[in-house]
Amino acid sequence: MTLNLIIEQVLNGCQLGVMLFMMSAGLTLVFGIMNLINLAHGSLYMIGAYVAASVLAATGSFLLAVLVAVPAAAAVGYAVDRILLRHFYRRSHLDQTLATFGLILAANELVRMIWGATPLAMPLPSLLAGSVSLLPDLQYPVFRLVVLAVGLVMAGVLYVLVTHTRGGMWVRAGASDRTMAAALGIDVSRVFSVVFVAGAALAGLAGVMAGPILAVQVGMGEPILILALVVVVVGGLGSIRGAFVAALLIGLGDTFGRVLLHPALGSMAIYVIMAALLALRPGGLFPSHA
Amino acid sequence: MTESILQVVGLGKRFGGLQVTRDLSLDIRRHETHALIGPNGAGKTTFINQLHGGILPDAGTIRFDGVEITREPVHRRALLGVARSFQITSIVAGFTALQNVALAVQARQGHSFRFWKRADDDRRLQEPAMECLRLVNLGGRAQTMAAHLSHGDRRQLEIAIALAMEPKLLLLDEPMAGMGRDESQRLVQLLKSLKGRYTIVMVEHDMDAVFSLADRVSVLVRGSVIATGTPAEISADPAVQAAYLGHQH
Amino acid sequence: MLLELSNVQAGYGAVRILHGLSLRLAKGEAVALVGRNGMGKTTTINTIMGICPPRGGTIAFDGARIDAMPVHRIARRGIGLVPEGRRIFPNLTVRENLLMAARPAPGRNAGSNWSYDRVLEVFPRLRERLGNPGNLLSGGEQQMLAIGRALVTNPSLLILDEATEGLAPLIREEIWANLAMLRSDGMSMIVVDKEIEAVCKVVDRQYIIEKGAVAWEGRGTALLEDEALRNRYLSVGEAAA
Amino acid sequence: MLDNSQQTTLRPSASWSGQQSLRRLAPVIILVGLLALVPVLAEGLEQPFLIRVFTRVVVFAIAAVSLNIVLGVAGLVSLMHAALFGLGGYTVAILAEHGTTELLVLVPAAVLGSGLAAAVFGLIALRTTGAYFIMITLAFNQMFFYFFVALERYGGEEGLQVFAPLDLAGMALGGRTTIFYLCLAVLLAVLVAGTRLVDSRFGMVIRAAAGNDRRVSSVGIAPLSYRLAVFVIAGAVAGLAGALLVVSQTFISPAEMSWVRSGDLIVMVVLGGMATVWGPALGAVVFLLLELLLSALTIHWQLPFGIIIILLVLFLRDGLANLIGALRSGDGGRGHD
Repeated sequence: MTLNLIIEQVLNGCQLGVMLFMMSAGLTLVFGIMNLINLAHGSLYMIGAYVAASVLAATGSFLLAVLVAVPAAAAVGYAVDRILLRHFYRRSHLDQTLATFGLILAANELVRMIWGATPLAMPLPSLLAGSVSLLPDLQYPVFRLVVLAVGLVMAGVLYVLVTHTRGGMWVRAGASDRTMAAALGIDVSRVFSVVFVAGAALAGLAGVMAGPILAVQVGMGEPILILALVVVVVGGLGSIRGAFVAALLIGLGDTFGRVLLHPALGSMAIYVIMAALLALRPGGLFPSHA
Repeated sequence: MTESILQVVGLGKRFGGLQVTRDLSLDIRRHETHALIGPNGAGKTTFINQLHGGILPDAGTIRFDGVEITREPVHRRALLGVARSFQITSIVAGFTALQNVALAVQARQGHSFRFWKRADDDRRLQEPAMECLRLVNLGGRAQTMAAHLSHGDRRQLEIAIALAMEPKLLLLDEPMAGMGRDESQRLVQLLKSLKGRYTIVMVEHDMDAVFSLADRVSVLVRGSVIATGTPAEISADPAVQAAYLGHQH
Repeated sequence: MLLELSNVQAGYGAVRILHGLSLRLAKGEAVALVGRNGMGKTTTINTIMGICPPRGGTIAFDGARIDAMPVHRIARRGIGLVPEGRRIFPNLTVRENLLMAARPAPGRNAGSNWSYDRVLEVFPRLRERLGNPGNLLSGGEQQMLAIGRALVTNPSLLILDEATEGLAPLIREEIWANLAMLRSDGMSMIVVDKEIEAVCKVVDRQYIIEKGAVAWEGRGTALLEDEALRNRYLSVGEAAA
Repeated sequence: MLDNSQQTTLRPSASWSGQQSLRRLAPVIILVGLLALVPVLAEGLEQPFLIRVFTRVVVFAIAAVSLNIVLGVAGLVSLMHAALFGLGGYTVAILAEHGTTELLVLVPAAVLGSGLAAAVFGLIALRTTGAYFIMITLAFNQMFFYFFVALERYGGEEGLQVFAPLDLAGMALGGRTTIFYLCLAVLLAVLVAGTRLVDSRFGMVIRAAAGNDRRVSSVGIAPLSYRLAVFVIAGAVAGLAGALLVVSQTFISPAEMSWVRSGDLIVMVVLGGMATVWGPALGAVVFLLLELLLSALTIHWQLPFGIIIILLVLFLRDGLANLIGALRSGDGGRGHD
């Protein structure tokens, strides 16, 4: 393995990592505060990608695609939470799993009805389509660098929001002791709604970013959802910091697993990482509920 | 009567910045009824949990009936003869009263890897279980779902479960909590009938109950025992009154 | 009346704890709830806060019924809680524990001006631990933080549940001094505590809670002078009944 | 005093209370008896494809009943049951590919393989609880899925066809009717054994641990070893069902072990009702027939199907078996709390 190949794969791994982080940030916070398992989080990713592909096809503007798709995913997230999920906050994990499972089936079929069964293409504008030369012999696609940058910026923004704002303090306080936070005047369910919608927007953004790299197709949300769940479990439910570390770990593990091993065995590598970590620390890397 | 069955030496436990148990030492004599009292947050339930195995201490040792059990898991201590009732009643709500007790009987009889014979028809389980229910005056409620028992009956059921384990040591964490006057009195009568046959360590706030049941009383304040003695000695102890009523010294 | 509970019933699951409890508190007044453990003092407080909503009776605060309100709205009407066990957020620093709760007083109580800085002036120990996560504080520090955290919400009523419990004697004295200072400032308070002598110095009236109802109420030093009363409801020893 | 034996079908562990053996087995006998009429009806209506359809129904009923031992009795929400099911199927298909055609070898191998996999992965997954357990079993399920997708030697994503005719005790396996009755006999055996299991001492421990783990360890039983045992038993039976799937349709593909299939199995269990051993078998029948019916009506059948699942969780949480029981005892539909 040459140095260039290693650098390229590290970049690929980090890029997958930040995508996973955008997916798992919402999942882990929603679980941490409301104890809600939302398997349909991947559907918001899918919706982001489809809306972006449509806008891009109609206008040719990638920026416009982002500006429409992200609020669209957030709006769908808001509607789903208000109409359906709020009935499940206090239900068992089994009920939550089943209801969001039904939601995935319905969402996939709706998307198929609206956009058809054939995958959509998301051609990149020329500005983002090319490659740049990072080192003399290392060409790297511009768009992948953009994804990496966007992911890191989002992680940074989220970090500042969660650790340095009052809203972020409310989120963390609500995640560790809901009742006490409420007794200090915090409307925990409103804080949760905001977190849920923000998580939906991030999932939508991840979908837009994934569109040009992977195919935009029905069911695209599920593989990434399962990777995001692995990230959440490894990082520790409810922990943003854990999600970030675990997302990079899983992103790099998956990428290098595929390169170094047989691709199929490579995609199993992350599960081995997960199993090994949980055997040592059943609560994940950074458990938020002590 | 003076042989000790439980020796606790130098027990310590910290949660983050909080020292909940500090250098706690206590001897419990075989067949005595020993009450633990003290203000809230003194570490009484934590101490019971450490005896029971749900919380492991950071320091110190616990010896029970000649065996060191400081780091043994809950189920192993149960098999050695440590039984307990919980501050918030802990029973299997979906089982009948009888099934709840039968579970303890079958644990006592060895492993439960028996897959075919119906447990409800098994006389080796049902008869001893029924016996324990009668002992706590729940014989008539044997087939009632535990979820449908009154609060007082549930607390008695919990004691029946403990008795079915044929324990050497009964740990009772606030057995009177949440009970009306009649229910409390029934339970005191029940515990009186057990007194002397079992070693009992009880945490209790109901002073009537403590003073009518306990042979000895220990007072826990801020994670340590500040006094141990007969009920009369304890109620005359100025340090104890200070801990309760806040007389300044 | 600032707060009025009338014939309140409450409990958890199948267990009934409060059996028709009534009490009242005027603006600027402080009362103590005393009684043995397990008699319903903390449940009374949880019921006022809406944490354990009442099943019967009414609760009025500052002219409005609050017995069906969600917890955060009750708090926002101007009740600051220092809960039993302190319940500091372990994953927030001392600074964050204070900042997350800070807000200006609700309209009616506009005179109050507890800020982050003022709390640190009153509790200088906290200033040294600002960056520490809540779970690494000692018991006394946690208690001061819990009081400070309730104060920065600028409440018109402060409720303290066992604020001195489990603390070393010197720290307890410090807490009592802080409460006396708040009283001289005119803060309305409900104080649950076992230290009868100390609590009587801080409050105007006392209620003895016994088996989920008020068994006795009185003012000033009546409770301290009546030994039979104390023996019956409070002390370690066999009850006269 | 009320008769409590009929009153308490509210919680998973609540309803296994003392009824007589025969009475408990009555629904099993009725259900299996009705299914036994299927080949007769199919011949009579000249719709032989119905036998094939119902063979699949019976196979999934076995899988659903085994999942319910984990889900309804032990209270563990496992999303890796399809993997154990598919593993059993692949064991048969791969051994057949290499020339082994004797069912008396193939089926035990499948049972053993799935049981072993359940033991290894159960040991890791059972270290966690609650939501962690759900997510971990989901991830493990996908691990198996990707493994077989990648196994191109055995068909990869396309799946693996069994070409060799299979034998039972040296004799050629008969037509589809014989295979149907073979599967039905296995279902009957699994239902009877399952009923005994939940009423046994072992079942008592499992049910108690689902309701109150702390109580179980406090009386001196370590719940983990019992949970692992139940996970292995259910996994082995899932492997058996997977083996029968391949025997009946001579084909297996990774699609049968995707996490969506695990979700389907959970829906079957909940639809039928977790509170009885036979409920999930009924759930499998209704689920697969509903799928068939909806897909005949519209190509977009997954939309109404997804909505039905959501409505099921919202309004029929105790399942069909409980609904039937409630109607029979004149109790009306009791909600759950």
